[in-house]
Amino acid sequence: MKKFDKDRLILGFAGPVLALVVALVLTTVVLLASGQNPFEPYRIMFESASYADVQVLIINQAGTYYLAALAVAVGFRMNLFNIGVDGQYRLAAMMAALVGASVDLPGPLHIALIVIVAMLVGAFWSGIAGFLKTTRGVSEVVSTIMLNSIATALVAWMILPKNFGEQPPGSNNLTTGEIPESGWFPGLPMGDMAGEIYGFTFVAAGCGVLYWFVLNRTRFGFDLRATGASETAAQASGVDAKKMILTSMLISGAVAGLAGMPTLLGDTHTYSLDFPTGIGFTGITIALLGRNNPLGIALSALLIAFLDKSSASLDQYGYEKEIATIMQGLIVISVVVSYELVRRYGIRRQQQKVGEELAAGHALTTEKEAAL
Amino acid sequence: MSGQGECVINASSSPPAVELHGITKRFPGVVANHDIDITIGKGTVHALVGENGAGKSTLMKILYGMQKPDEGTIAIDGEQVSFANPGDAIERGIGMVHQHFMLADNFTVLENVVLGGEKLYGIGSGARKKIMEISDAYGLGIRPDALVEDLGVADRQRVEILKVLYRGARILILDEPTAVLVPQEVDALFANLRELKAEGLTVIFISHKLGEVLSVADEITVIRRGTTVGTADPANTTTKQLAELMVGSELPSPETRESTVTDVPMLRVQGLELTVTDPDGTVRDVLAGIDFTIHQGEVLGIAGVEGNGQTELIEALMGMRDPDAGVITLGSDDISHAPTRKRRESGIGYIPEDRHRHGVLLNAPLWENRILGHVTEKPNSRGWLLDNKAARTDTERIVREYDVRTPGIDVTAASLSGGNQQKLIVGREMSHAPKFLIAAHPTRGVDVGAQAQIWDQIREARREGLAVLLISADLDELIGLSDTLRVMYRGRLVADADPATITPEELGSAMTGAAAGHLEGSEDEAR
Amino acid sequence: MSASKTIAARPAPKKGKDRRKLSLPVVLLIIAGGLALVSLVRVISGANDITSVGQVRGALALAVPIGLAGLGGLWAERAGVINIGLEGMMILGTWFGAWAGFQWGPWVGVLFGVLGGCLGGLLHAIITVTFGVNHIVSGVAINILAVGVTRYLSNFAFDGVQGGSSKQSPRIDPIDRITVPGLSDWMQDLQQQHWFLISDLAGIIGGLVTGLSLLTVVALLLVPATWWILWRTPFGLRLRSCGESPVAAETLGVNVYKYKYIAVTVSGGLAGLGGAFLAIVSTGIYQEGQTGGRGYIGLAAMIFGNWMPGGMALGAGLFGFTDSLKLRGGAENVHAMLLLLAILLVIAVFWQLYKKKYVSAAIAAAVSALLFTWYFLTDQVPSQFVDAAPYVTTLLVLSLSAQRLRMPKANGVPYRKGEGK
Amino acid sequence: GENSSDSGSGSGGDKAAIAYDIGGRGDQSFNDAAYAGLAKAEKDLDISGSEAEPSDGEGDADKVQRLTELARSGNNPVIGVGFAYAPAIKKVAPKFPKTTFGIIDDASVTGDNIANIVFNEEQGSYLAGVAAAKVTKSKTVGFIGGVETPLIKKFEAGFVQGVKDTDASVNVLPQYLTQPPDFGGFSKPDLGKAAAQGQLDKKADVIYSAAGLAGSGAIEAVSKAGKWNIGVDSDQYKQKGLAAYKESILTSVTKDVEDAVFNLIKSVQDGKPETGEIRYGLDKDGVGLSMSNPAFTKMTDVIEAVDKAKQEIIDGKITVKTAP
Ligand SMILES: Nc1ncnc2c1ncn2[C@@H]1O[C@H](COP(=O)(O)OP(=O)(O)OP(=O)(O)O)[C@@H](O)[C@H]1O
Ligand SMILES: Nc1ncnc2c1ncn2[C@@H]1O[C@H](COP(=O)(O)OP(=O)(O)OP(=O)(O)O)[C@@H](O)[C@H]1O
Ligand SMILES: [Mg+2]
Ligand SMILES: [Mg+2]
Repeated sequence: MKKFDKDRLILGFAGPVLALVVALVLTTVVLLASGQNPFEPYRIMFESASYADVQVLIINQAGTYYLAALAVAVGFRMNLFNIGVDGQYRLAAMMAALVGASVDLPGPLHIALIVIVAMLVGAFWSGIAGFLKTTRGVSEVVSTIMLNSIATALVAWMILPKNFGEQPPGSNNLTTGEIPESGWFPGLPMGDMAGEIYGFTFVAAGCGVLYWFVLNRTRFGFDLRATGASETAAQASGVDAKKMILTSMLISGAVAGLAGMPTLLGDTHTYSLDFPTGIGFTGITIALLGRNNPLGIALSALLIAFLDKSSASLDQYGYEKEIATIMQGLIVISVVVSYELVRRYGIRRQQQKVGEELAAGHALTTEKEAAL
Repeated sequence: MSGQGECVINASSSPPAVELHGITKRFPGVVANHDIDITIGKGTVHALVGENGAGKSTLMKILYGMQKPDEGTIAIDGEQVSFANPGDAIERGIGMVHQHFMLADNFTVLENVVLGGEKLYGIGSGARKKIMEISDAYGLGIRPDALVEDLGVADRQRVEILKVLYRGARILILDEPTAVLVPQEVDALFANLRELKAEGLTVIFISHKLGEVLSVADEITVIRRGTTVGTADPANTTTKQLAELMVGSELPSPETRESTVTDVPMLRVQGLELTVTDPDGTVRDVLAGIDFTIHQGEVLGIAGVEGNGQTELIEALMGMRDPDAGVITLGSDDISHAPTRKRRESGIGYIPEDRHRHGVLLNAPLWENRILGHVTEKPNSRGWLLDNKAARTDTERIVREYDVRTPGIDVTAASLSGGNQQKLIVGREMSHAPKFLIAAHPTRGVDVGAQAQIWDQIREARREGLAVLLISADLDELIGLSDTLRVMYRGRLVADADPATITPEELGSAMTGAAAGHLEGSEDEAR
Repeated sequence: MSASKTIAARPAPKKGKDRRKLSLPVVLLIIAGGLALVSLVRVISGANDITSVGQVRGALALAVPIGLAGLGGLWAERAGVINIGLEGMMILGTWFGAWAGFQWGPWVGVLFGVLGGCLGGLLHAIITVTFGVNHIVSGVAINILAVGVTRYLSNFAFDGVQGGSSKQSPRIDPIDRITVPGLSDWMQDLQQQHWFLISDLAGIIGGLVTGLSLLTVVALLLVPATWWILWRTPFGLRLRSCGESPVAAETLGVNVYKYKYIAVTVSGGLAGLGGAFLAIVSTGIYQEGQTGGRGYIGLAAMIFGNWMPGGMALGAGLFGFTDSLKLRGGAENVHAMLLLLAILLVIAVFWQLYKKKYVSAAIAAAVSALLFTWYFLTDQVPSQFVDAAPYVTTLLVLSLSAQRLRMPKANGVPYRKGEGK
Repeated sequence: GENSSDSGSGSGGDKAAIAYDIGGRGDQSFNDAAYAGLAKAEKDLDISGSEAEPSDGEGDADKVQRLTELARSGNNPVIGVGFAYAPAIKKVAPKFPKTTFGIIDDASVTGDNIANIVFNEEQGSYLAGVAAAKVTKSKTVGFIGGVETPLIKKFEAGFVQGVKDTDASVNVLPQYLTQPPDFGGFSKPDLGKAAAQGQLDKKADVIYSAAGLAGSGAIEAVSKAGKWNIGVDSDQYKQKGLAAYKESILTSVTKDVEDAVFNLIKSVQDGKPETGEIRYGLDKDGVGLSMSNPAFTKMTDVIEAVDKAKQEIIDGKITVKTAP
């Protein structure tokens, strides 16, 4: 096996690189076909990404995406498709903001309280789907889609001034009230114009490490992966599959609950009608693109955040910024297709090698035994 | 031989039904077939034997157009052919019953049969009529509108055969058709085969049960490590010789030599009841009044046609189902409602009947499969953390000691042949010094060499005081290995027998419900 | 003592045969019972709109796009390909439908909508079938791509055209609508009598024969047509076999790739038709963001309906019905539904008691009591909760009904020719 | 398409920019009106304008970045269209003290270089209510709001009050299409259609829809039923996309974002930048009822009542509520 390692490394890189090239070529074709300058948009995007403030924006956004994608990935690892991350993080952020705004505690405690509330709410919301799946067999795909919309309604109701929200004087917005400064998560200042990197971005990175550690180094993680790989085999091995489904749904929801925290604790300090939406769905893309692997997810989150932010100013230069969306779709497709092609190519190569060796007179068994 | 090529068929010297010449097929890391030559005469039953992974199924898939050979030629009735897909092979009158059922569970028998052959008799009443016609002609007893998932294995096997006959195949490939059948069913199948042969059909037959092979085949080809190593004439070959040809060693026997049964009870089951509720609300008993005790050093064999509650019994013992009544005692602990993990930790080993569903994670590497089921035990973990390094080292030991044929411990379980997967499972379960072992079909689909190893391991552990519950469809194995035999029928233990005196035929008839009570005079059941 | 001397005459441990099918009379009975209950609630609450002709018409109009997406999902998943890209294919349908529709008339629009959807389906087929990529990844990517492409193209195709903008197409001529002359009026009158059951029935029939767009008729017919094609023709048998056991199909000479391609392309076409319906019939224009997640809802309706056309239609109908209910004076209508729910739960209580499941019975009773209290203490439901009605209803129906969902066995499982066991 | 470029095309060299709200240019309402103001300024004041669109579901940080970039490249004023820009402007404005920041529909953030452009939507809606109450024969009128936000509730509040003050026996049916942050209620015309149909079935014969593009569905349904529509934001009688239904559009409640934007740009160019709250009400014709449908202007008693109410609001005799 050892001797294939270098090849494997090359092949491992060949995939993504091939994919990016193909995606760029296709995007260029689209630009050409619509009669636009095929290179200028890239230049604008890279130039825009060279500004410190855009870089900070990219990193902050990637942190948020990373958490959402981790939440999705926990589910995927169990063969659960949590489409509900979106509803979970919105509801969690809203409740956490409410609680955060209504108490005044010393700094770390205040932040901890907010974060814990967010995790609990997220877990509660996904837990409904988990509960329905384990007790009533309701597909989590359906229930989480429904719960997303129900979360929207619930948030809309709770944020009404007559319930828990407030309408700042002179504003047409509704908010949950501002969290006192003790509940703000300090960020890393990057200079006057650039703004600061949310402190929670580092927490997100920590979550990635934790995710890796739990999945690969703990008994629980093994059980979780086993259940995802084969529910029946896991059950026979002593895993309580139902409990596992519920647990991983709860974890997924708790992590989803964190997805709103970078923004809430680092920037807005309140939940309002214009709190970012749709992050849960982007999280699905990123988790899939990163193949549920913590490092892969991190790279994907950065990539998608880069495309998002660096394309934001395209329209000011007369280019349609939808081109970045097209590019995103093309990248996702070509990356996964190339993974597959590279995998098959690897297999063919291996096959060839074995054939050659055989032709050279080595018996199959020696090949096998040598590998031991 | 291929020089015979050009396709003029003389009535006088009719060409062989199938000629395979120089077939080579490579898979990643494995050469499944290497320069294989086989000629099969018309109207004969030709058996193919060989170890697990010898390349039998691959060869047949090539003949059936499912896989393309890397090299070599195929001639049917003297005419050279090249099949792009099974459709082409079917058109040439080839039919194949696969080693694993090729049935859509959620389809009716009728749908499964007509699929792909809709042009023959339509998909409605015409087809139903034809199916009944064939079913009656061969006594298959097929119900066209039954859902396949509701059928037992024997019925499924018959559906598979009917699928082939429905298409009017002249050349039948049967890949291990008897692995899941009881003797009576095997006899019925063989009767059918002889009938088919009399009608001029050619049958290619694969089996690990050499006795069967000798009884039904006209000619035998032995394959070893992907290539033909010889042919045998069943009339003057013994199973022993055949086995030697296959593996270069003696035919193993499951015979238990000396009794090691002690009178220390290891597992005691009293009044076990299990019911299931169907989606429509009806409650059925699947296990009723199950009582038995297994002592240290004892192998209790349970005979029975599949689907009579064996699976449920195993699952109740493993804690995968919660019994409605009854007590299960392991040693001195009541484990009736203990979770599976606790049972495994307290010393129950489990060789599942369906290894792909319950035994391995197909897409996980071998060393992770070694952890499966014993994640809380040493050497796999320390406290809450996994000990991957120790697990890997121990996997290497298992691979060595249990002769698992694999290029390494990082390959996925799926890339091992079934027999080797089984050896890994046995090795894993034995590595935790079980007090009580559930062995369900421990050698199903496993070649003779591996069979012997597995039997040896069970015997050895038994000598050291292991209690074993053995469930098997292979009655020779059951009789040979067990100290005590019980027969399960419709969720109850209806009969018991002494393995020393009972014959497979007698046991077989008890399994169909024809006999009950104690099957032989001598009452030496250890209770 | 253990070995009994007689063979117990217990039912065979094999599974029963008749457990799957609800016979037609039973289904009709359930529907009639449901209708009677709704009617009762209507009479008690006075929310006469819940079975009015307009309500049923509205429900139908809102259900059709969801149903078409669901039908699309059904085709793909019956052939073993998960299609989470329905949303994207629907978006393509709205865009292409409107683009061709405003220039060459609505029917050409419908055709292009279908073709647009097919394009998405074909792409999904190439990625999943030929390249063997994870179906969900591919679907998600198609959703992104469809959004990007349509928005991008709008800048060139609609911006600057009379009545259009970069977000919206010019108006498309409407498709003819049919009303069954005498029947429609008669039903309308009957419905307005507000009689128990009769008026409700009249409302439903009236809703189905009044101002029906021809495309709605087509969409409705597609449900039985799908059933017939998939369950009564050799083509359908082969297609479904690819979703249940592609390897078995392969061994019988079925070209699995071909059927998967066809199925997924048709799937896209149906979702595209749903999009075209939205653009041409529901609204008369393309509007960015118009599909608004209906592809996902369609997917949910399909799972709700157990991968069967009838069940899927029922699911889509449920969404359409509750959606329409909430849009047509939700506060009052949905308030009436509280009562319905409470009564349903009472029935559930008795059922659970009969089944001796006391805990579930107690829970159901408690929730029911809560609902009754809520109903009698208020006369409106906050509009925010009204909005959630379709989703809550679906969740409730799913969790209260016995779950025997069964997806095609090989759905989502990658398949490569010649690699089967 | 090709719109403004980065380099100033006007000889004047002054630059102004608007940053759009969700929907962006082409929404045929709010954002388009703002664009019209910019375009007018480009033409009349010889300035060069820039536009920037938001992406779906973005956060404050993106808006901060967008405004910063627009300000940094020398645009003055920089106008955020929509209340969602409030937190961003609060952060950016102090960093560019020489640049004027305009924000539409928000008066909560204040600063020396911030101009808060707000409208008395409720006043225009009040007049619509008066007209509706006068015109209805069935004594039932409908209100359709796109998304249930405080802003749209202002429309509802004014309308209901106008109806009730005119004829207390008239019943108002309010209906919202979606809840925030699901802004589909502004972009799904079929929802508007279903809601309008429901109100028509309940005998409503005048329906006021404040639902952005979803309103076109309502207008279609109402027009087919031969009843009256009241449009919103711009004069929908003149809107090309709705030409087929114009006869049924009795009037529209207008909100003059165009002039508001233009005025702000002009004030900056004139060297006297507007700052603080700039309120556009009936008095300044910032909101009002359109009078382009001859069928409406012919209803003299209705017009009379509307004019009277308008005067009373301007005179402060009537105060219109901003929340129902
Ligand atoms: N599709 C495949 N991909 C990779 N390897 C394969 C594939 N099919 C078979 N093999 C390998 O080829 C070898 C021969 O397998 P084959 O199934 O022909 O054995 P067999 O003689 O039928 O064994 P058994 O008696 O267990 O059925 C095995 O090592 C097997 O692992
Ligand atoms: N696509 C594949 N890639 C890798 N290995 C494969 C593939 N398909 C089949 N195999 C392996 O090749 C072997 C050939 O299949 P086959 O079913 O003949 O094996 P087997 O030894 O008879 O297994 P069993 O005893 O479980 O029936 C199996 O072990 C299977 O796991
Ligand atoms: Mg085989
Ligand atoms: Mg085998």
